Amino acid sequence: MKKFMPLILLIILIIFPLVYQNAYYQHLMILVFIWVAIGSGWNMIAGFTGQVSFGDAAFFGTGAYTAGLLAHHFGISAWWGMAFGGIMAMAVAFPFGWICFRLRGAYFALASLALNEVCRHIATIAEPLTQGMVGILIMPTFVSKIPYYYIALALAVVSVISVQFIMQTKWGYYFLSIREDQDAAESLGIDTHRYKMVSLNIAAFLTGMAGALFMNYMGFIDPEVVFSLHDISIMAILVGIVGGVGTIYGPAVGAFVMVAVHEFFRTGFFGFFKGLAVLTGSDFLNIAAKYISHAHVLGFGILVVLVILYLPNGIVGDWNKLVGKLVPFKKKEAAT
Amino acid sequence: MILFEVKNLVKHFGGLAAVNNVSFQVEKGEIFGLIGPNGSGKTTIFNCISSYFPVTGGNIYFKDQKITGMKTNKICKIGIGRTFQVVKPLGRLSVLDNVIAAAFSKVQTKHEARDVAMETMEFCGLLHRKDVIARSLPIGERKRLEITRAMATRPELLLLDETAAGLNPTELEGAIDLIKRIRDKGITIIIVEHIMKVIMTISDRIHAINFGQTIAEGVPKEVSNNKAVIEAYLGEDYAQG
Amino acid sequence: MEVFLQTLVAGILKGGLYGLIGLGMSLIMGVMGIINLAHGQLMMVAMYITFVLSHYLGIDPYLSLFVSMPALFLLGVVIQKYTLNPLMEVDSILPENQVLMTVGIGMVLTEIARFIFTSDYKSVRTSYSDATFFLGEISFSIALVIAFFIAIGFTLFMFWFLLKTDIGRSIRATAQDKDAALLMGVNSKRITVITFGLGSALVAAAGTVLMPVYYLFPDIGGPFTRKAFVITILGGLGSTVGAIFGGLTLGLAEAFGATYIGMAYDDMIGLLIFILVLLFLPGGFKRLTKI
Amino acid sequence: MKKSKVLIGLILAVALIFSFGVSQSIAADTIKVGIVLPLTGKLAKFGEIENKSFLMALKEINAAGGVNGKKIELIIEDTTGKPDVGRSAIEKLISLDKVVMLGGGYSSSVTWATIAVAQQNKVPFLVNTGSADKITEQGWEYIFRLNPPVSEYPGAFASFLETIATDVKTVAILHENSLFGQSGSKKFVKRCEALGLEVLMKEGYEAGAIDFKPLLIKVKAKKADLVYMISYIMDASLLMRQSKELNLNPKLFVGGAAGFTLPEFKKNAAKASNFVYSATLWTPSVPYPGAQAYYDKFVEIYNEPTEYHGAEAYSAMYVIADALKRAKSLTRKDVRNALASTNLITAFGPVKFISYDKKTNQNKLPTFLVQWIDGNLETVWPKNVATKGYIYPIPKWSKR
Repeated sequence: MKKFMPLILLIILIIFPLVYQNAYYQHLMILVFIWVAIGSGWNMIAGFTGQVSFGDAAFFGTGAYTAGLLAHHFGISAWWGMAFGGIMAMAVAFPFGWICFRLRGAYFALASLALNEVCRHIATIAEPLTQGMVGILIMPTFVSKIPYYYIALALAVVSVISVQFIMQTKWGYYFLSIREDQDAAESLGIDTHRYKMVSLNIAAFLTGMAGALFMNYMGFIDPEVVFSLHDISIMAILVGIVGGVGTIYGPAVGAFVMVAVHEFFRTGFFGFFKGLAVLTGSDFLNIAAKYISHAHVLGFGILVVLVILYLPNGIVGDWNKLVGKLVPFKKKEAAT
Repeated sequence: MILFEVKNLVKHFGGLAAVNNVSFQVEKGEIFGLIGPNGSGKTTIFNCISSYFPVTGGNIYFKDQKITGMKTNKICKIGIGRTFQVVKPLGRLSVLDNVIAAAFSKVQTKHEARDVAMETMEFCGLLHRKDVIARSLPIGERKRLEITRAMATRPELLLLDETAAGLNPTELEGAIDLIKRIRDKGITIIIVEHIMKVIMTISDRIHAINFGQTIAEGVPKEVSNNKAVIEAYLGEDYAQG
Repeated sequence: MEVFLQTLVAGILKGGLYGLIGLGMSLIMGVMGIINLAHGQLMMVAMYITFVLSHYLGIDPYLSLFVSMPALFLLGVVIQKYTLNPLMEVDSILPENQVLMTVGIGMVLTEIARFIFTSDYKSVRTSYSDATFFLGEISFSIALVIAFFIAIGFTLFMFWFLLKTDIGRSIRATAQDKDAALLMGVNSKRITVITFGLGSALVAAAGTVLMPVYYLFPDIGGPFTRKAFVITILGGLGSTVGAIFGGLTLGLAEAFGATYIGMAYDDMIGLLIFILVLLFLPGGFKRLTKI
Repeated sequence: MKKSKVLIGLILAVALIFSFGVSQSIAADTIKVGIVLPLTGKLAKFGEIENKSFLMALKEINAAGGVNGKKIELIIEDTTGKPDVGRSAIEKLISLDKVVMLGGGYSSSVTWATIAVAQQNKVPFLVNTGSADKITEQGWEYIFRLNPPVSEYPGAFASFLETIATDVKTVAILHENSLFGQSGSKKFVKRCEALGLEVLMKEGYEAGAIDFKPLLIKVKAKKADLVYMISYIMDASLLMRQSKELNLNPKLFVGGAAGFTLPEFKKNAAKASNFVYSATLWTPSVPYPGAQAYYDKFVEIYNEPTEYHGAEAYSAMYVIADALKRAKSLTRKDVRNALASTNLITAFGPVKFISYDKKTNQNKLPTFLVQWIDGNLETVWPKNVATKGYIYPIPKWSKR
């Protein structure tokens, strides 16, 4: 059973758009898949290698801009960006890692945050190249969501599987060793600087691909969208820690939860409260609905604080702990 | 044949000389003891050898090759393994994974690495603990894990930093036995140790230092009778009396 | 020449204020070894306190220092005691959990502010808000000059505090070596709590003195957090004198960058300096001055 | 075991979402129109003004009998001011709520990202605030714009320069690095070239700077006759205050719409705001029927002032209702055709979607030049609608 669960889930995800032809849910699932790729990348460098990056947006944005600029300046299909976006993100990650992996721990986190901001400024200022804040618009290739759905699903699956594969190899063991103890890792013959670079570049590649897909799918980017510290870099961290740091399926769970939570709050639980307010005619519920939709970032913030305090290893990492706390809920779940 | 040599090693921290002009040579296949009171610079010498920080002066040779300033991981690759006085297990990994990570330094595939790891664990007597998470091991076994991990990198020279400290008598016997068996495999060992019983029984030669300077070198018997050594360990009064 | 001098003055005055912002961060980073990514948000809270006092009670911003600083001290204490300290015992893969926690706290503070005050811009207008005096052709904003001297005053006070008082010495000891300090009988948990409180109070002072010349909205914290860590890295962790020099350097670099390169590069200059310092002068100015 | 539980949880959560989605359709016999606005986040202030104006107009329309006997239902979605979120919102409106047409958008970047979806799905979209020129330059037949593009904002100001301020020869342009600022400043450079003015400098800045003095010192050193600024409220206030501090005395300070016409600007810049000119699209005093009435009614209902964004939204609602009324059937295509033949006078001005230059389905409106005179925002140009005489050149700081 356990062995086949991912496969069963995959099959469900494959038939989902065919059965349930609602573009809105397909859209949300596409976002989830993009976040799975970003989250897997972040998890690679932070969760498995222990180098917390606050600058994933730098790679995401580079990927997105690569795709966008190819289409904008050369008229090449932005789908080429899927390949080049990952590579360009690595081209940013390589010199950055080479220089900044001399720094340890929190300093690396700060440096990556600085990289994020520097990239955003460059994209804003270099108007002739990037159009500045005007942004880049390309017409999406497909009207239907279904092609995007499958491409995004493929990207997500590839990310998860490649992370799973890498973690079974020498690289994976080396990443974990670096995370656990850099000195010990060095003494075991691990070139920590080099393998941190490898990990960062894998992360950058996955994130860059996700960025390129984002460009293709959204059709519009500007520096504040793709190089956003809060909406991309911090969100990537949230996907990672909510799902489970250093777990293979953590980012998938985290991506799902975060996109769902985001959309729940944005729409006031899909108009649930508003609907209730209309049905019952209650002013109180109406006001509550308004506040809930206003509080969506607050909800995020509180979620972060609670997760770090009580589920430091995320939903997947602390699953048993979580289940232990919610025993009555678990029984109900089993019943349904 | 001389496998390893330290020549005029000097290490300063700020203005303080932690190691001052220490030289010694290690023969292939011997167990070479390094002794000295607390803070005399033994661990600093180890850290200089494995290049955790740059040396201030002097040179280190391994198999006639100068290895001074070589990167730490490179030093492991050329065949010098080490353990840490304060053990550094890869805490969240299982014992097996700890050893596999080390085994990768000489082999490439997971399959081979696993084989090497299993073999090494068996040799070191840690096989029955392979699925235990490293940080939940008791101190004795953590020390043993250090040795196992170092052994899995297939070293020619093994630096053991106080591997016997904190062990109970049974574990101590086991450790001594293990060290001897490692020597019997043809691996040269430099051992830093506090417990005289251990070092006197297993060392072929001993080098004693105090305040970062050499005070004696010779076979265990000579060193244990050396006045300067007794002085360093027990104070001047004892030596004179 | 006028352009040069005016830029110099602008840089120095802004730099003094930056120094005050960086000082609190520097203490926190020095003692706890963590980056406080909620620093700017704490400043924002102090600014709202100043705004409320001025707007509803008509209290002068400089007087409200006596409210905003203690209030932020308490807030800092609460944050450290109930959210950051418990993390020391939580087992987690990421050592940066505390940093992530500060991100979360920053978000919560920002959103609470938005909840209460909405996203509207607020400002405090005083008679001296845009008062100036001229030395030759060079104009000095009175409010910024006052802010500058308050910043210098606090720096000197902190310098004295860290050097001469028991708590100060404990803080320095903890900053240098947590374990050693513990052995010497320093209650390191208490020290971290006090330090976070002090750091918050200092940035509250910065926010309050900035209020007459600037404005306020809930998202204002982020850029200041970034500036604060740049200053701290520049100055060296836990160094008071370093923080003021870091602040001045950043202020001058931004001002001259804006004048001679372009205002759009304002932020980027700071970040580039930050990366350069991390790489070529790790330890910041502290390494040069040794204080 | 562990993983499988995670996955079961996942599946349950999916099911949960769908159940919400289904329970959501509480539709009666109404015409659904989707509006996207930034109701939270940094732009919430203006999103809220537009939201209130939309609702105010909706109430009036529905009270007057709705559209051909049916009531209009507005489904207002929050974009949080971010293009990607805006896109989520528009997807939901089109495929889940099945709205017949769309409106709102607010910022150019959100509008830009959302109209592409509308066009692809062939849902008519009436833009009422997004001002980037390219929005109507794509030849997209489902996209209509009520407000003039940013390049036309300084239209009235240009004629002012040609007829009154003829001694202005040199220009300094300062703009925030936003879509509005970057594209507006570029267009203004072109306009200056056409007018034969020399642009001495054009510089962007990141919104939120503490100190604009380095920038203003340069302007002062270059002795520009005209300082043209595209800034948001608080940057605008700081720019003016610091200009005063530096004793910077050009012949004209002009704001390119955005922050310079808002009451907060006056409040914050205080005395420094006096005599500052600004281009604008609308003030309550414009000569259109219903303009002043809209303003008064808004103030009466919500007890706060409104401004041109609100007027845009209010009028957009009337244009939407008008199109729905004239549509042959309530299909998206017929509504689009009805929208294309709009000819309506609104509080924001006459609305007629035409094609000119590269633009299609664009409403062409005159703009106005306003000036802060002794704390009041007065329309000073064109002359025929002026509420007060202009003051030119601006008096030096020392002589006020």
